[in-house]
Amino acid sequence: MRIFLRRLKKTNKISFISFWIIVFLYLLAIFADFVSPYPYDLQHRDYPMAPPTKIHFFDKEGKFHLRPFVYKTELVNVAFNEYREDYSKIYPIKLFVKGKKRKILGIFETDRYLFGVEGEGKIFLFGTDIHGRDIFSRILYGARISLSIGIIGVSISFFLGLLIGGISGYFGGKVDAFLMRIVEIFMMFPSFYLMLALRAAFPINLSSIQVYLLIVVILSLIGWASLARIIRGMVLSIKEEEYVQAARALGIPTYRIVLKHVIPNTFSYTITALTLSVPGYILGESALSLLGLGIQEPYPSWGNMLSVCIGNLRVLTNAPWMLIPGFFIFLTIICFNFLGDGIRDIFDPKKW
Amino acid sequence: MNILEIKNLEVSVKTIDGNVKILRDVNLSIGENEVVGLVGESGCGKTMTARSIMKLLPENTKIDKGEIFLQGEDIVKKDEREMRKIRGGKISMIFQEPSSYLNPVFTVGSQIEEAVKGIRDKRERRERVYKILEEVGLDRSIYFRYPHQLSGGMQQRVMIGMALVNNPSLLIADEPTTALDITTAHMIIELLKKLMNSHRVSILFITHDISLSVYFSHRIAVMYGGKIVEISHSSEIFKNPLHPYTERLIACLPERYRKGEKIKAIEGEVPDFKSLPPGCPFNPRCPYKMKICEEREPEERKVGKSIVRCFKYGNTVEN
Amino acid sequence: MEILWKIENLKKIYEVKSEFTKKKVVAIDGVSFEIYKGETFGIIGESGSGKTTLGKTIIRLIEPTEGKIFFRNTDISEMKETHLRPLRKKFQIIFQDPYKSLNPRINALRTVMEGMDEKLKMKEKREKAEYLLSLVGIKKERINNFPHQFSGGERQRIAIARALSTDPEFIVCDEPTSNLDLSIQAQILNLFLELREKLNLTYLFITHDIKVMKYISDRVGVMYKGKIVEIGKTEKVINSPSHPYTEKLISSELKIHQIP
Amino acid sequence: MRRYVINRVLQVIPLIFGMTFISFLIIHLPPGDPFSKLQMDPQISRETIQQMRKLFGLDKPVVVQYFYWIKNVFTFNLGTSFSYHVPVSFLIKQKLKNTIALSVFSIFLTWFISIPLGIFAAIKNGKWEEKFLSFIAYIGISIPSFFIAMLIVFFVAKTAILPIGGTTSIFYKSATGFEKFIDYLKHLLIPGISLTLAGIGSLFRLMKNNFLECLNSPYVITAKAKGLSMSKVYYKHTLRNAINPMITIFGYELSGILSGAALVEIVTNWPGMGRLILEAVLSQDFYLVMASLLIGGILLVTGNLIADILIAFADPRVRLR
Repeated sequence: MRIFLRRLKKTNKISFISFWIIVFLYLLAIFADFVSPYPYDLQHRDYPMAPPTKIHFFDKEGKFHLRPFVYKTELVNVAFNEYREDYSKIYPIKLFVKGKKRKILGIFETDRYLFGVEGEGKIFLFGTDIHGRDIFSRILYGARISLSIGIIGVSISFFLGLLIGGISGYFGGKVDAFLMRIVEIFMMFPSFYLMLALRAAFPINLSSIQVYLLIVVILSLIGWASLARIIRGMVLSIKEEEYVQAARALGIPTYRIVLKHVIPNTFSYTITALTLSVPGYILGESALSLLGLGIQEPYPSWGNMLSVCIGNLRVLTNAPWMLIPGFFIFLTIICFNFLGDGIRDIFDPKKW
Repeated sequence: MNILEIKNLEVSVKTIDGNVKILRDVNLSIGENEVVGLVGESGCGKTMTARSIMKLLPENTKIDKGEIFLQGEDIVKKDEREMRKIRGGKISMIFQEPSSYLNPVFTVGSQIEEAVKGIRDKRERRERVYKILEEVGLDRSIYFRYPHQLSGGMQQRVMIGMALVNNPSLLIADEPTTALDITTAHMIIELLKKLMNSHRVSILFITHDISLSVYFSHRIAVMYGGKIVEISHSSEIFKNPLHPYTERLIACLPERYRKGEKIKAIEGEVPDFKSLPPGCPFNPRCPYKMKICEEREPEERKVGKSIVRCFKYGNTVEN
Repeated sequence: MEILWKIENLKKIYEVKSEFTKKKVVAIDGVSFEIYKGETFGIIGESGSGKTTLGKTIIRLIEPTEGKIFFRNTDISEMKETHLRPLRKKFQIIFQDPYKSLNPRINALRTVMEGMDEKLKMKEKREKAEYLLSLVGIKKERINNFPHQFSGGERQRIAIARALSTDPEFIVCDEPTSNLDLSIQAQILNLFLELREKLNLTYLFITHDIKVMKYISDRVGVMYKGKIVEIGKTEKVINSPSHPYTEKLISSELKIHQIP
Repeated sequence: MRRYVINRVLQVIPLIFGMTFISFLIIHLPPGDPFSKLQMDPQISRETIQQMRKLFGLDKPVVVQYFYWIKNVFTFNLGTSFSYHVPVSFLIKQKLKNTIALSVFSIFLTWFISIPLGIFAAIKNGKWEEKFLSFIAYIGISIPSFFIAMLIVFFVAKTAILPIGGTTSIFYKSATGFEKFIDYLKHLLIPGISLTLAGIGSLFRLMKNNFLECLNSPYVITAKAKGLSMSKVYYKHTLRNAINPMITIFGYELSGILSGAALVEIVTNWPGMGRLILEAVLSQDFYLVMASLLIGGILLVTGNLIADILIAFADPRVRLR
């Protein structure tokens, strides 16, 4: 791993940075209970569609405070969604602030959050949604869905693809012809149509866990085909490599040839392909949730947080911070894309 | 007058580890209607020499020093526009693998035709192509064929036709027969011989095959480690090789041994440009190595009609 | 003389599928010959003549379409792979391109150890591999290096050591020197001859180079369009060829190369 | 050449047959009969169910049902929509037109922009122009198409320069033919531009890489050795070879375009297949889902077929085997 990172740093700086951003995002998702100032479903009734809270260093008199603080805000005009700051009292932002008891990852119980303000003041880093829920907190909890589905979905597709592509490529003949026809048929459906059709086969209203599993299954069913085809192609060409023929000539059994000569030589490609296909799964989940077919309210996912913006021009124009989850989707995807390219560079002997 | 005269040519390539010299102090001349063979093992700088003459060096590679006189004019100084006129005009080039050096999506006729210079009229151009096709031994109908429809030998004939269509004074042939079967290679060499006389063109014949070079060229230049270590007449080189490398290279030819007799092989491997030894590049593999060979690079000296770089022939230059 | 291999009417026909049409390509068209123990039998031919296919088919790296292959009087042409596997140790192959014939992820030592007898202990395997690598001229301090750290000639040496690791009697040499420089070719040819003496090997030596052929092989078969058109003692075939194709081949070679 | 085209067209038949099977299978695979629920739905008339039962063999085993469906599919009877109470084929015909218009519009725009940019970047390889464009392309590839559409809708809503949603304005009925066309085009702009922006990045990158690869190939050295001008080297020898793989890639990209189009349609309220299939899924309108999936697949197959035939025209190695 350390060698991997050192090489990444040397060959491709942006990928190296992307790698650490991804790690950071995953850490945020894991410790969402601790980092987020509010629970994901806590509705601040008095603050619907509140804009991001302004963080101040200077008070009304122009006095500098080392500790940043916020003012309390108040909704003054419902029609135009106008908020006004109340300058009478300052609420300093504190680290490890005390709050309601929560369990981090369902294990460690704590009543301290990473940051927050005490008393009447509220801090909404990214504003609130129409129900007055803190978007920042919801993004952190939503990251758990969006980021985990990418990894789990890719793993399942990869397993299917490696198995089916490997069998198809190594054994060839009728097995290959049959499997590849199926792959072709799957690849000839536009993936979005296939995704919706697969979703249609199941009831619309399902519990959160059921939906989560369903999304993973659907995305894997869509993704396996192209991976299988690529791996088959690689296996076919590696099978013809002279070092594989030499291994056969040495009398090495087939399973050991596959394990020691064929599969390891697909890795440089598959690891790259894997990284580059994570975005597809994140996108798939967001799209399903966006359309109301995925993760259901009140639980947040980056996709369903955006769904309020569809066909709702009033929300969109008055509270553009509702689009922030979209930027997180973008950030994650671009980081995975950079990382994938970096990994490809590492494995490319020409770039050394 | 010499068609081509290369003087003190130095070429280097930029790599991650800094500049690496790949040609050092190359001196070579080619007379009128002469074939000069440039012989050496892979990675000795043959192709780079050819590309320098065309000024078609790969990226990051550049001429550091030296002059290349083409009929008295130094082409190192010429800019890209002037070079465009020279390429395909006065100098042209053929390559090792005709299949990849021909563009797969155009007919071979049109590829020859676009090389034609100085003729504006379309019909005349076409006639010119037909004529050159006949000269290289191909039927007119080949004009409308695509490269993949031709055999390797025919493709090389097309390349030769394309190179000679403007009656150049110098043809650079970079291993033109290496990728071909022996029977085809023989026909291509015979064709080149014939055309050399009818077109009065000089040829720089690059090959790793020293006996082929002896068969085809008048003089032979042997390269090693980015330098020309010996230039001799081809009738001399087998009889009386001067440089130890030439001598040992000839000794590596299996045809000079009886069946099963041990070949007097050269020990070791051709050095990488990045790790050339100090002094004479051949010194680690040389059976006649002296102390001075590791200290200093030998200068060119004349021995009879030949030129050689080796301290065996004295360590001072007498001229 | 003892007959090691007897090939009878061997055929290999490929079916090339393109869209809905099937085209048949005859790579080997009914070839019969014998290889004697201890000799070097040469196959010469131009590209596309089927010589490499023939070399690989004999040792069943390519399945024959028709014909019989006897190795020491056992017909291996239809033997099941599981039965064939122990026999495979007796015949090995060395490929043309040393850059493709070694697995880039396995180091030199393990490359040579891989095919050895399962009964050997790890330490014995290691010692044997080290011995074989030193036999072919790879220095001990480099045996843990990976293929990309070796030059073409060195890689070919490792491939030879790998072929020797199963104590074979017979090796198919598929143009083993045609991708190498002249000075390296000389070293490798010397190595082949040395090993033949030392280990009592029989070679099937495939090449397109008549000079190499003349130097190394005792008998030679000339291949043309999937058939062996002429077979005989090397000197006889070269000095007085009887088939017109052989004659053309030899005369081209003689004209441009000086064969003393 | 003719044989190649005929063969290629014939290959499509088993493929489409397989697709009908998969379409059917997906809907019928999960346990439980989706149609039993329908009978309890008061919205659906007895007659519709009776009629469909006869036509599609709803009370028969699943395999038999498939053959009923297939038989009907080949007579262009795709069944009746439960929620709209009209033939599915009627609904699809209406929406398909808009989806095709959107896809074709954005494909043309995407190619028109990304091909020249790709060539430019390849020629400037390593210089700041290339680095800048490549970075922008990275961003383009990484922004989800629906998010681009949202940002554009947000921008347009703020500035109100274009109509949002639908295909026509209120005055459509009274407009002349040309005005109608312009109006349609104006409505097409938001989804069209969204989809284009989502597609440019990857196409640009492919073109750049193809062009670079061709620039480094031996035949370009030959062209230079002939003394041809740089414009001939670039725009004749390199471009012709760099474009060929792009045609093949077009087939692959089409899947992404259709999927992207569907999402963009939903976000920008463009009445195409995307909206149709979403509504069908939400209302569990099975015949509509099956038919939409099949039609989407057929669109893609057709696109690939066209690409394959085009490549045969462009590349003599395919044409003259």
